[in-house]
Amino acid sequence: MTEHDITLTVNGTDHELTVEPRTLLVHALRDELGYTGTNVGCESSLCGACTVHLDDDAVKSCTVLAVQADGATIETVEGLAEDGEFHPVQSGFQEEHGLQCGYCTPGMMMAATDLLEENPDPSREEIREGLEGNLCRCTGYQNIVNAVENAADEMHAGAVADGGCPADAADGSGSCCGSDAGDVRWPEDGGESE
Amino acid sequence: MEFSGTFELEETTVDEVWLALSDPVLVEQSLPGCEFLIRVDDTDVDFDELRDETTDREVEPTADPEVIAERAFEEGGHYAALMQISVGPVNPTFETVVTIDHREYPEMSAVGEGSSSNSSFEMSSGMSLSETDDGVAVEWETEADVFGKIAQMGQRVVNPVANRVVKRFFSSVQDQLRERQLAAEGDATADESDPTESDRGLVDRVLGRSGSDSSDS
Amino acid sequence: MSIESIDPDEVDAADILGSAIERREDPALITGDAEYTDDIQRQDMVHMAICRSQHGHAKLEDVDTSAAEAMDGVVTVYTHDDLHREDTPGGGSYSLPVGWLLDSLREVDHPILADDRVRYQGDAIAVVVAEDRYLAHDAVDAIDVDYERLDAVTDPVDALEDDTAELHDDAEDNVAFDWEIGDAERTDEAFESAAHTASIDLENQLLIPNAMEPRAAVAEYSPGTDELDVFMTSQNPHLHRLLMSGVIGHPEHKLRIKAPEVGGGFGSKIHHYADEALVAWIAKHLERPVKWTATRTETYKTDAQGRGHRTTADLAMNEYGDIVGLRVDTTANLGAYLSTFAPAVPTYLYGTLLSGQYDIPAIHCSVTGAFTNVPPVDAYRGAGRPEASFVIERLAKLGAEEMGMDPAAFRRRNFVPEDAFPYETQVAVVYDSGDYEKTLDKALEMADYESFRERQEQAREDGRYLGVGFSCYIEACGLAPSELAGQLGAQAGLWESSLVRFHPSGTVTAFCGTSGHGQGHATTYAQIVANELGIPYEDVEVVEGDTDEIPHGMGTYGSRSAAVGGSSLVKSSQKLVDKAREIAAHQLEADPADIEFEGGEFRVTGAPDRSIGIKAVAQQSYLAHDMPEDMEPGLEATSFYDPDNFVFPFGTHVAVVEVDPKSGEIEFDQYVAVDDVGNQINPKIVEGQVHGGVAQGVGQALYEGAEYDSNAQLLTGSMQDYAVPKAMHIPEMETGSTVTESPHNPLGVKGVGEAGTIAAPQAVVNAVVDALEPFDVDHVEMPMTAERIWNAVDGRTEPDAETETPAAAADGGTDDPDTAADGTGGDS
Amino acid sequence: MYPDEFDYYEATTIEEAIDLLEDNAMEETELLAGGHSLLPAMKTGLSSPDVLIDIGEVDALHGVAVDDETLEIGAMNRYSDVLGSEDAREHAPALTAAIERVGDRQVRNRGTIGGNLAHADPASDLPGAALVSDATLVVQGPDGERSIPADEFYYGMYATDLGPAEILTKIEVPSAADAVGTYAKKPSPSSGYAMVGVAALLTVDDGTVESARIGANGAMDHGVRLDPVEEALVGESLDEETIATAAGHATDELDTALMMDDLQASGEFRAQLLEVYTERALEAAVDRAAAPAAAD
Repeated sequence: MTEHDITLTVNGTDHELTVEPRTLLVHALRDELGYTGTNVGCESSLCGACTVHLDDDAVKSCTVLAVQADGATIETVEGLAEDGEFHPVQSGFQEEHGLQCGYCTPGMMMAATDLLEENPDPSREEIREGLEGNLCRCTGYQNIVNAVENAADEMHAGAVADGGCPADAADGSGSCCGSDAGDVRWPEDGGESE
Repeated sequence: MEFSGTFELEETTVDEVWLALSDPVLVEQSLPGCEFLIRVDDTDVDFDELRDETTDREVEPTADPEVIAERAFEEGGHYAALMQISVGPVNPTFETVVTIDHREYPEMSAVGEGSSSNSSFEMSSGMSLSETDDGVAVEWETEADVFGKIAQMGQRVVNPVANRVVKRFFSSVQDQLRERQLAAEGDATADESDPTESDRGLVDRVLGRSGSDSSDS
Repeated sequence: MSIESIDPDEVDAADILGSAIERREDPALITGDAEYTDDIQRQDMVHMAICRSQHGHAKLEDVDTSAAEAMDGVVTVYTHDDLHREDTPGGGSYSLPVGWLLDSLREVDHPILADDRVRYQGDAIAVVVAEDRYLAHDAVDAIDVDYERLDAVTDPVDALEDDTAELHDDAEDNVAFDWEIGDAERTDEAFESAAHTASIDLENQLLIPNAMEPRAAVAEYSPGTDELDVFMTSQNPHLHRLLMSGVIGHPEHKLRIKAPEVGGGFGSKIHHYADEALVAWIAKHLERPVKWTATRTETYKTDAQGRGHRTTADLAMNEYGDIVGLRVDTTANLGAYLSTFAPAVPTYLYGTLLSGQYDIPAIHCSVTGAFTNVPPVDAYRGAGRPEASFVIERLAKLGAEEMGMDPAAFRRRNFVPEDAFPYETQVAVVYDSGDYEKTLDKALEMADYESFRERQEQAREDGRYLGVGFSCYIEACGLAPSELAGQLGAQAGLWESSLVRFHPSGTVTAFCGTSGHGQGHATTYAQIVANELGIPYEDVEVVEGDTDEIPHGMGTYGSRSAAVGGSSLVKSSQKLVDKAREIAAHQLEADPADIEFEGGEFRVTGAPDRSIGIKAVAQQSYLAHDMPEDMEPGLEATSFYDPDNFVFPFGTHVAVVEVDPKSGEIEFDQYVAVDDVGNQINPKIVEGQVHGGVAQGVGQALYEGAEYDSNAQLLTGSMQDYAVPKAMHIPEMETGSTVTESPHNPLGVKGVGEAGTIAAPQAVVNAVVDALEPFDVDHVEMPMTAERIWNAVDGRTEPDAETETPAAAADGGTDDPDTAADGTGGDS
Repeated sequence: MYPDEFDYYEATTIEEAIDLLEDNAMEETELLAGGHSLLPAMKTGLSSPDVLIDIGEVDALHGVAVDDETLEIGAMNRYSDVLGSEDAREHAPALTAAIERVGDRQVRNRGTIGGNLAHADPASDLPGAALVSDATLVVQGPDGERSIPADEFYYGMYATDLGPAEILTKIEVPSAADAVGTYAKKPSPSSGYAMVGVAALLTVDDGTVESARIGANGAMDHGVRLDPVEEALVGESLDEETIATAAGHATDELDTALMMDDLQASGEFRAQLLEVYTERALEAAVDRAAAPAAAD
């Protein structure tokens, strides 16, 4: 078994490290690089506590090998706030009491930011579906949904105030503020009550 | 878990199937993922040793009843098998020991247990042969218990995989029977004798058509 | 609808108590700064992993650790015998104690590493220490264990059968205890004279707690001082310190237990497990820091599970629909060993709550505890009270049906009346205060019950099946007083301790022996203390969860923190104020009796301009230049608060569901929760607790359940197979509250941590059964999966078809082959 | 949580990957695509390969293109890549409808369509849709390239026609731009995998069904077409009655004794769900047919 030298850019900082092939990205982040904000909650890739952004997409870092992420840009919860200002999703979680024990929260917020980039103005139902990859055992989710709604409003207001559109900045798709959500949200299949 | 089913083998006879299923070599070659199946003295088996022993061994598939008689399953006999069960990327290798606890034409049953690094199983199975319009029906049933990782994590796949192993086993038996028949037909042309006729007596004699014969061997 | 949270800066000091301020815990948690146990790194730290049984029940023939020991990076491997070696320091018991005794209890040995027998899959056989966590787990796989498998049992009723294999030599027929409460004779009489009865057979399934953070521990030892520090996922560090000191033989005063940030507990982090003791013992033995973090599959096999009851219950009514008697017979699954508080859960936390909100003149309940080959069963959110509430509220539904009465009216008729408090039940508790009609009325209004039956009728005409379910629950929390607990078998007091300390500059640190793990104590306790001392909220810091810092404590569980811990903080604050008053009086040259204290100011009665602020008093107390005679300097106070009684929160939850009989699927139309938890310190946090509790209750009703096969192999061994509810599984909840103060504590609070979990299951089950009334379905076992509901309906014809007699219907679902087959659980 | 040791190779071309497969033929070797089936199996100790060959970054396995009425999807496209492709959504409406329901957001950002199809999990969301889309799976091995129709690709649970040194390189789907495609799924509440999932691809003219392809996954040990449902639809008007009648035929040609039967659902219940979800997939098709623009 050969070890591999890899490079990870985490929250804007480049790191070089040597890992075994089997080292999971989440362990590289936590144990090797000290980004312990990202938590591990299960090993079946279901709970989403370990969610980070890998090259701008939310992924479960327990289901990515560190070697697979060689050369990638990673954003963790530690990188959400900018210049000491909370990201609107963070403020949303605090204002709406969207967390209790806080263990699922980093992953939940990383998934939520990814959701809001794709769909800046989700309905409550869409938020619930959009967070299906993240489990929370404390809150009953209602205040998490509130938190994401709150963040969406905040980001929308911020964008309007800036004269811009969060979606522009986020993915360059050009769709603005959910006005043609059809671009990013697929029509419902129907019948998939759950 | 209990599984059971009936497998229909076409264009064959109960005797032929009995002979085939009495042959550890045919069984070994028909069991998907079976590296070896060999007779052992008792149930306390050193598989590392067996692995070494079996690396260069040659096993001859044959339809020759005399040869099969030499190595046929015996009631009370113990057999060791190394079985790899593949389910997509999940490929545990089970060190398995089987004991034939009943063998009386046309019925056979066995108990066994196998273990891999983090899982194990126990099973008891039985089968009986009967004649049908165009061949033989093998009625089989297996009761299996699975333990460890596979029981905990692989619950969804155990049942269908077990079914698949059985299905592939019998379709492989069917293929081997067909090959034997073809070979036998070839022999028949050469010898101008009737192997089926002469075989039958031999089957009776060496494969324990009466239960009392097999128990003292 | 939702309560809006407030920035604490915008709240007047006088209004801080009761304000829905944002939590001060959150900034660390939402930035990743918070430190959970697994985040802790130490130089030279080694990792522990545990080899656990592959079988539910087996003899250990041989444990061969040689291959594991030979692996590169493996430091050492321990088995049972290593714990008892002569060179082992300390000499502990190496067995886990049980902290609650009953007269008939068979105490069984629970070694932290199995000796010659394993009794459930989580049983630890050997423990590996390696240089990193991957290696440690590799080495566990290399341990070769030779088992002789034994017959296993997982169902508590089966466990008691004569021909079932016994788990423990000293527990004949697998009976852990027999226990009863109430008056059997009177109850029999009530049934003899009853005009109507309703009955049910039910299973309250085993649940796996699933705190999002798996259990974990990091221990480090200083040989020079003999100090052993253990950082662990604990709900009650002091209790863990006491228990662990005995288990591993390390003196209590040299053992420090600190709970860093803890990612949820729900009961599962109360108990003392083998794993954390092993971490501590190894750290001491190796003199190196040791870390262990459970994998999720390990938590599924080892975290104490909850519930696990099989119950038969009957309700007797007179001709008018008054409940005259209740009879309950329960067999409780205790799992393979007695966990820390296991014996209390299906007895004193269950039988005593069976009267529910009702005035029932005769009750009798018998409980048999059974050992089975599942993990130890102990407190899980609600702990005994959800099981009790489920029984009585399912019977209330069936009783109303039997009487042909509206289920709300039937309940109202039988409520303990508002003027009857304090009310002594027939099952040995005295309800402190209550107004049950008020919560019911509010819930009915929020759910628009008046129009519901019409909607239901109309929907049925369209082939849609709506149902409403009520749960008028009662809860007991803040177990107390200690004297009573002792009489009942507790091996611990149930007081709470706190210390409130003024610093010379005027800020305050409040230490409390509870140990929050998501409940927001840092916020609510600061609200309490700031209010008591009349100082700004931001001047109060709260410290919890560290045996080195906090005088003593009993921990956080059973919804006790506000009622007992919060009250203790009030007591400490009051003591502190009393001392400050004397100093103030001295400074103001007045008699202490003439000093009023309000808003942080001491004033001389009748001379309001003669005043001194409490911060100034604090400063004076440390300067100590001018103190009353014989008074010690400094300003702090400690209290051990032992409440007079439990507190009894209550409420009404209403679920409205639509059931699709073709698919067995359920959709929530509405979920209304009206809770009375007494005074609310922080309504936003109260609301959050209700939400989370309801979600776990809905989880039990619809999704969750530990399933074992006949060999006690856990089949729901991961989140792939055990459904922890996701966001889209949980309904939008409408919450409301009433306030009936508890007279038993200075805050008038009652506790809210478990309310939702206790209330929700029967609200949902009652709603589903109500929806399926046209199909003559009386009961569906939990979790009510789509398949179970479909099975309950399948083959039954619709409304006009012949219906069973009400008496037969009241027998519960088990007469029906479909539901019976379904109800037995999943060893298919 | 901790996979066993293995050797890791990253292939940059298809040929290199095939060479690596051949070089490591004596070892237990797995191809690593998105890893969302393989890594969980490795983390829980169920799977323990000696060698992983990462093909996720092979350029030739990426990209979505339309050529002569055929949509080509590179095997290493992540689900989210496919969903982000207007071409895919236009020409393979049933497949994209199914992809929308795979796993969760994070899984769709990482898992690949080729990994899914090659893994052949019967409870995955794609087999039914691959069948109704008449997909062809293009594989490449030491002996060159071959094309396998979806209905010949699957043998059973996790079993496909892929040879030991072959790699699934792309999926070809004949354009169904004139059809409506839907997918209705009953997910396991725990794993999210399909207890049953039904994909439908219909062309409807003036309310009458011109062609119908209905496929299911989750119910049997591999994806199946529901021929009797299709027959009951073609030539009929797509109304409630037709749908109910057609859905009633969902299990007609399936051996219900061989239905998947596990902790999540019994075979009998799956049979029932298959009818219900066939109905829902068709009802969804009605909605889409009524508003075709919405499908874009």
